[in-house]
Amino acid sequence: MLDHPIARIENLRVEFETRGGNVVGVEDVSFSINPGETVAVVGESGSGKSVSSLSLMRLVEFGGGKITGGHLLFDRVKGGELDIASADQDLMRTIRGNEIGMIFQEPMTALNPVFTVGRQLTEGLRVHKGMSKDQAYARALELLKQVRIPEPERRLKQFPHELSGGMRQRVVIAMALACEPRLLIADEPTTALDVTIQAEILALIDRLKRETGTAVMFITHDMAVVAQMADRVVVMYRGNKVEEGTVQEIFDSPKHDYTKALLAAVPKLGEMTGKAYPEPMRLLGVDADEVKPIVGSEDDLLVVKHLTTRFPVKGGFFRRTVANVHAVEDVSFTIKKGQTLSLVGESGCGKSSAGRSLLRLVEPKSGHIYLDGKDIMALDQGGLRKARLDMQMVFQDPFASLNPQMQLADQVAEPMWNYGTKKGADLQKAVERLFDRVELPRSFLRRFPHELSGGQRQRVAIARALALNPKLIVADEAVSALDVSVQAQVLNLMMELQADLGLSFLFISHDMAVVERVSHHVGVMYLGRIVEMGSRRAVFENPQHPYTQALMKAVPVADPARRKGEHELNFKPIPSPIHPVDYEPAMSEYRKVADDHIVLTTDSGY
Amino acid sequence: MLTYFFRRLLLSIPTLLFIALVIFLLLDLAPGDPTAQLPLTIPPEVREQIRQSLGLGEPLPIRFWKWLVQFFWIEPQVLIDSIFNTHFSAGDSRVLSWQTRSPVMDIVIQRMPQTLWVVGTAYLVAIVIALPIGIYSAYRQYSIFDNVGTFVSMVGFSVPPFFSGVLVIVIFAVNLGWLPSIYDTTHKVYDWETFMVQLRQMIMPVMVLALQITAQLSRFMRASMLDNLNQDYVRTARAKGLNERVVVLVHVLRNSMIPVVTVIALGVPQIFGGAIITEQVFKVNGIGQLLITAIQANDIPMVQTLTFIFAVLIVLFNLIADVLYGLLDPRIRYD
Amino acid sequence: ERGEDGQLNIIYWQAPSTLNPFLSGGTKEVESSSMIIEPLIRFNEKGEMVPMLIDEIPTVENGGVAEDLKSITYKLSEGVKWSDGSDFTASDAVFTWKYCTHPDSGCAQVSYFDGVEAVEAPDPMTVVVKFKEPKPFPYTAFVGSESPIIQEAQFKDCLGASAPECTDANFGPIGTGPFVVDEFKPNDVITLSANENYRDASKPAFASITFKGGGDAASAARSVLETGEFDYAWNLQLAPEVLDKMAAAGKGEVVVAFATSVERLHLNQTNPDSALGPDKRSVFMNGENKHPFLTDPMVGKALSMAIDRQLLVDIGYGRAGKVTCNVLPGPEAYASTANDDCMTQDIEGAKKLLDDAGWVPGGDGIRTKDGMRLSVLYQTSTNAVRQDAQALIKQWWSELGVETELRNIDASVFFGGDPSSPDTFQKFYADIEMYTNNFSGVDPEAYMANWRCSDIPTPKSQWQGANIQRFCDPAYDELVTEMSRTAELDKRADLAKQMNDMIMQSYSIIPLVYRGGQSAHANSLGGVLMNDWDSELWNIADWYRIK
Amino acid sequence: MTEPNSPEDQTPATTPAAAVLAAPVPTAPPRSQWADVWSQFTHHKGAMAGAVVFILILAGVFLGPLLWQIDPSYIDIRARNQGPSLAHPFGTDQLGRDMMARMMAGGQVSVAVGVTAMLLALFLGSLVGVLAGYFRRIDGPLMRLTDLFLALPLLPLLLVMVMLFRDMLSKNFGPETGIFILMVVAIGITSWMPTARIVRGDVLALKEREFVLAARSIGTTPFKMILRHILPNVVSPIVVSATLGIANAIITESALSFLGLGFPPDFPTWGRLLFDAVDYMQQNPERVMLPGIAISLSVLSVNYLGDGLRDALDPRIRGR
Ligand SMILES: Nc1ncnc2c1ncn2[C@@H]1O[C@H](COP(=O)(O)OP(=O)(O)OP(=O)(O)O)[C@@H](O)[C@H]1O
Ligand SMILES: Nc1ncnc2c1ncn2[C@@H]1O[C@H](COP(=O)(O)OP(=O)(O)OP(=O)(O)O)[C@@H](O)[C@H]1O
Ligand SMILES: [Mg+2]
Ligand SMILES: [Mg+2]
Repeated sequence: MLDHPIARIENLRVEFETRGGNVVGVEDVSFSINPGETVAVVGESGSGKSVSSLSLMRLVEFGGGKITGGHLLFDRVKGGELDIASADQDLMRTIRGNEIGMIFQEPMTALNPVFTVGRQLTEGLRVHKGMSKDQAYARALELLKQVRIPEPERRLKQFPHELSGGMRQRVVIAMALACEPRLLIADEPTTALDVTIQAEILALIDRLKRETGTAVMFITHDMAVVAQMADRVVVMYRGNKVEEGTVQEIFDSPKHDYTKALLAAVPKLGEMTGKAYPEPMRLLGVDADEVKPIVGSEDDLLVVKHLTTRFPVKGGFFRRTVANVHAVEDVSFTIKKGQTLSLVGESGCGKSSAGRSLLRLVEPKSGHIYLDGKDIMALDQGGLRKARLDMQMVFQDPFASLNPQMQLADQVAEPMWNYGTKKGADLQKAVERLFDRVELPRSFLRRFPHELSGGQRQRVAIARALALNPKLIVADEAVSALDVSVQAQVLNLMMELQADLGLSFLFISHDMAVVERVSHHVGVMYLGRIVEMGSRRAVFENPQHPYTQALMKAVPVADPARRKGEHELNFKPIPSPIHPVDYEPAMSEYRKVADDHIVLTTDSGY
Repeated sequence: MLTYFFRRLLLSIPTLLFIALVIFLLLDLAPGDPTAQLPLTIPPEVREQIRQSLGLGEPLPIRFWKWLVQFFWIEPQVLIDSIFNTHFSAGDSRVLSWQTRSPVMDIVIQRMPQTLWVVGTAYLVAIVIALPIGIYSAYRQYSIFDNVGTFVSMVGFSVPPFFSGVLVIVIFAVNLGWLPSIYDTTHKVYDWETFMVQLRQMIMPVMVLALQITAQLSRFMRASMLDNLNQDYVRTARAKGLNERVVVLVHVLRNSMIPVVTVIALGVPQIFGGAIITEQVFKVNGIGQLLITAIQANDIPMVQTLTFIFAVLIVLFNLIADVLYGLLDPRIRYD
Repeated sequence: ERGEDGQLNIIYWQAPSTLNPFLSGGTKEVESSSMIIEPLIRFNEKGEMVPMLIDEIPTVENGGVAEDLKSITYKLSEGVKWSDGSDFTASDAVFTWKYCTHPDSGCAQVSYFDGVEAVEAPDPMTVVVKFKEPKPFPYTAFVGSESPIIQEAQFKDCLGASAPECTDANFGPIGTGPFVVDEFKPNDVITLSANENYRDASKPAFASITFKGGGDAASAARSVLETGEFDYAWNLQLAPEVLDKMAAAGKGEVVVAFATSVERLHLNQTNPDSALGPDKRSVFMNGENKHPFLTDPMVGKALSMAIDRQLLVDIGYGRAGKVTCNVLPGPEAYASTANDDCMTQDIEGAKKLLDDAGWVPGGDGIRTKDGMRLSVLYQTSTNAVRQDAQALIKQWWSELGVETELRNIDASVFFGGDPSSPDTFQKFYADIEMYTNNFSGVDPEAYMANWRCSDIPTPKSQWQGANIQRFCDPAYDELVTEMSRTAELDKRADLAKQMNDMIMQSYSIIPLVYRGGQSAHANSLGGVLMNDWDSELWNIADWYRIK
Repeated sequence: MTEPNSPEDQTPATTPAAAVLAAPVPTAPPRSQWADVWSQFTHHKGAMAGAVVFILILAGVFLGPLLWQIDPSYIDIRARNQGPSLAHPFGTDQLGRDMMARMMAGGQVSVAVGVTAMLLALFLGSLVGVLAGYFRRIDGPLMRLTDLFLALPLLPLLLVMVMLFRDMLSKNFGPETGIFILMVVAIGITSWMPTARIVRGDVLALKEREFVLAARSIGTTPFKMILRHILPNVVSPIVVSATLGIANAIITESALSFLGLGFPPDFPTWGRLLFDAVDYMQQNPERVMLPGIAISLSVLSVNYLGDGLRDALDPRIRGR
């Protein structure tokens, strides 16, 4: 390793001109990246990670930003050091994509939808390397092989939307690597992806780095990913660098309060090993002397039997149903009063559909749902409306699940208006108390959702769900979109409510570490079926189904000492859940492993 | 895609039949009388005879049925006959105009050239002007160019053609005497000189029409460009080190054109529909003028046929726009 | 020399839709076809008959008209040829009669054959028109451009219901006139060229004509008077000052001619009260159901006196209008002078008249009598000049103490005969209505017969009938009968004047403006003799280019 | 576990999280989205200019007659066809009526037609759009209806409406109001389709948003759902259509007047005044220019207004 850094950021300051005056995106950040090194930049949303990286590419200007201070020194192949902060755009164009490559967060939107993968891959090559069309295509093919995309020849001719998210992200990576850049900037390259795919992508970047010796600036807010990838870590907080150090230093002996708080908020897989019941997290600065486990009761609240939900796929000349999406297939489970059942699984496995089917927000095809003994499936619309008094939902996206045009108090009051459970001053008081309950200041009553942060919004959503005093809350990825620290707070809030009010949760998530933290019972879903279910302890400590085992392996652990290698990964692509109309899948049969631990024995598709 | 196309095509048949019926009922309900324009010296009994000879005595369903048969069965035969010199339609009565007592379709075909020339040229000119303006305005949003462009297109939007048309006639034809004020539909182009004559008589109507269309299209183009300029893939393209020109004119433009192309396709029926007011002002006796005179003369078969042809074109180009959308945007699949 | 003056450009802003005047009786069709097909007799600019395809006008004196007034015999000129070179014969005239009177043809000019028993061709050069009854004025069939002769050879398969299907013939009739059709684009443009077989070898002077349609009167006038793109523009109903201004450019001149058109007010003699219901509203019931006040001639007289007709002319018509106090203003021999005191406005006199008649102004200035308010609904067709006149008249009447509500109706509804529409002029669901009427040709017999009791429109007659104001006087009906039996022209004129005066003095019609045709031609165009009795293009064969 | 208490009876159990992690609490007074929109709007120069001009036009047209008290239909036959003068700042017409008074009277009608026709079109468009977007079952029929109206010719429709309803309307409302209602209805029901399409599109997208699902799960009935959740969120396209609708209606009215199908000649509107003045273009150019400019200026100002609103209502643009 050369000790001459490839890029040095010195006292970077970036401002954005907005209507409300100048906004400082990055205030004062300095760090450097050495050849062959992976520097992870971590911090919460809005802390300036992306802005720093875009500044290095001089792309902030296109978003309305301006570098108003500091230097960005980049060591060019030829010609020594260049201060990117003052270089002109023509020069930058020869550096971008050539000497510095960049991978973006959203694989879904980072590719131009109307050009083929091949075209987009070869563009940079032809510009920077002056290759002919054929040469460029040959190189593109090579790149696709390098990032291990199956059937690379075919992919070249495909459009981005024809690829899965993971494959798209691989294409983006191939694109960034096309000209063998000396510095690779990866801005949250895996945030939008499933754990299994995340694991593969991380392994891929790691391997490429090792093979090519490229320096990597890795931006993320996920401490577990940092632990997996980084050599050194830069922690950012509200536009400033607050701490820098090697991974070990940061994880073992964080210095800055913020870093400490951040690390304390990260749920680590395996933390709960040996504990029977979930317990709230110990957050830094919160004076919780004792964390009480949440026991719940042993009475059944919700019993679901053989629930099946299918979505018709229309097609053909007469728009008839030609096939069905088997979203939920013969699913049975029970939730006990005051306890949490979690459903985990990869994207598209039917978790949300199962949750929505419970409230009949999507109409299940068959099966039985008993809530407190009441047969939900047998209800008419009026009865169903009443039954929903006892079941509420909290959704994944706090930005989307609140009406942007309604005051928060009204949104929380709305369920009570609808059912007429409270009126007038009573209602007013109830809303205030709900705000207190979810720890939102009463000054927020008259505010609008866009004035709140994500975590605050999720609290509003929870308050709304609580308004009708339900017995069961279906939390569909309720914390997935939140920053770790906020996520921890919301999780604690939920657990606290459970302890205090005896609520039951159906907790839907793809994050194994979070699930481990909150659940009494866990169901692992794959392709619409539950492949393994049991008490959390049983499933996490003794996974039986091969899919569960693979899933556990893929989850990155927020501990630099427990890194995983690429060789451990072995994922099959998920088969399609679409089947012709006359297809009748077999019933699920389970093997009892222990008292409350079952494993699917029939074919799951895995 | 093909199934989609044919399914939509099939579905549009009942829609069109219904439209035909509605237009027919509307026109039938409409007050007015084909003999109203005749001099008062023609006595009422004669008027009544004229009405009878126009077929007005027959009950409504029969008239509608007759029209349907004539339009959908006989007229296509006439078309085939004229192309292949066959004689399918011999002896069948066609859709006759009440004003001219001649087949409506013949007149429509006769009127097509001037309408296509003038309105079509205006449309092309407008596209050629509007797209670059829209692209550049969006790229330099809120720049002077954008502001001026916005202002000009807004003005183009706001000045009704019956105002601007008369204004340019007074300026260029009457005061300056540069251009003819009356369009000559009999003019034929066969050499450079006659071409120049044609050009001169087309300048004013094309200018007035193109101003309007340009205004609309450039606004559209600008909005569409703005939508796409903020997309992530643009940043990706820039991160590849592509030239700004390539980024904008290849990556962004290609995406922005998708909605614009469909808007352009949706505007095509207007070309065939002619521009009622502009044609009137410049005496370009095209389809638009045909429609308005037919309405004024209560020439129901003519109005019915013309409006129905527009309806068909609108439905058809709606479909074409959808198909185009699917062709241009690989994400969209109709199946 | 034929064809030596090259190209002639004519603009008719309302374009002809066909060249067969039998299928569409509009003025534009009649005038455009008059260049191509001809009648036996035309009227000149003074309203006198001019022989066209005959050498002499038949009269009782020269034996052409039978003593019993039941037939008229035309001797065709020698050597007249159709434009295709074939001979023009009497059988063509016979055919024309058959063509137009065929029951299924819907011929617009069929009234020219009213009372015709048969048209015969005893030999190829003789046409005999036989009448069922004695016809004191027999010059109807084949007289005037509305009754031309078409070629039998061309139209023989186009009789009756198949008439509209002969598009080629209707769009390009073969004629005896000075021009032949090269191309006809309906409602757009006609190109014509000189008829090689025209009977006068030195005519026409122009080799070709472009006959353009479309646009509006102002742009047509402009193209002749200001830009000089066209040589002749027709029907320039424009405000006088607009036309004067254009004429001031010096490129052309405006010409006018008068015939029989009178813009008039009809005063409803029956009660149009909407409360009456369809069986009584505006229905003449033999003196029952009278209008509450308009049947009183004093009211009508006062209304008439309050009007400044000269101003109406100045504002709306200019040269193309004259003040008139008669509903029958011409030909000159028929025009009465008995009513000429209406020419000057006399509001004070009118007020006095009403005062004397017991109509006294109420609190709001509106005159009342026996609880009846002098309040009228005054309707006309939608047309800028008419609305100006309405506004002026309303103001004068309000000075008089008459309340006026104005209404205007789209012309195609107002003049359209739809019996189900409440807005037609025949139904007359108003107190007063205004429009122009005239008669074609020079003989007013049929026109004056309009105001017989039997011609009153009623629901029973599907509201047909020309006695719009519902005037009914047995004495008048007798005069009508008398005229139909009188052959001497002086006597006929006297009768017509008498009838005119009777109507004028009943004040059921208030004439306003004697209207003429107004056209413009380029200074370089010679030979134009503006004519309102016949087609304006009646002598186009004589037009030439001034060099 | 004891019987759970009602959630709001509980007091917060723990103190807030560590200060470093606390999300920044907004300190500014609460602002609705509309306040943001307004402030953005006021920063759009074109929009503000448009608004000012349009308000000036409105004021001139509706308040002007209080200052300029000549009766627009008073005929002063001695003062015909005069050019601008002190007594008649805009000149007079061929009957000597004061053009300034007529412009004001005409403006009142034109603007009133514009606004009411727009409101009608907006109402119909939003209704059809929301219903079609929200209730899948009637989506197809409603969209076919929209196609149908798109393909219908305006002019014959107008004539039919005149015949069918004029008598009834003028009996009930008087002849002038009658024709006014007719024009408004005619323009309104032939121009709601674009709004319907846009609104439908937006509603379809909104339906997929989670807050609609959330509202459903808390028992909101479809009617309340539309009122509380759907409509407020499609207001921005509706508002933009509104401004374009005014402009469109003003132009349509004047075009109809120009074709001789709109208001009758004795009823001044800008379009009518323009149409009547075209013949006098060379003698009294101001007679053409004034209504022409009035129409263009109103349409222009309203268009700018709409442009500004569109920017202000678009959250992506509003940030800047
Ligand atoms: N185009 C812009 N206009 C105005 N402010 C901006 C813009 N882009 C970023 N900012 C501001 O700059 C700050 C840093 O944003 P940045 O995108 O770097 O955050 P981040 O750390 O990447 O967050 P995330 O994890 O959400 O991606 C934020 O406060 C943001 O509001
Ligand atoms: N409304 C719908 N119509 C058709 N198919 C649907 C619909 N909703 C979901 N699906 C399909 O059903 C399957 C299960 O979807 P679901 O949303 O339940 O998955 P999930 O486990 O919640 O995934 P994620 O983690 O991405 O939220 C997927 O294949 C999805 O495409
Ligand atoms: Mg970021
Ligand atoms: Mg989901």
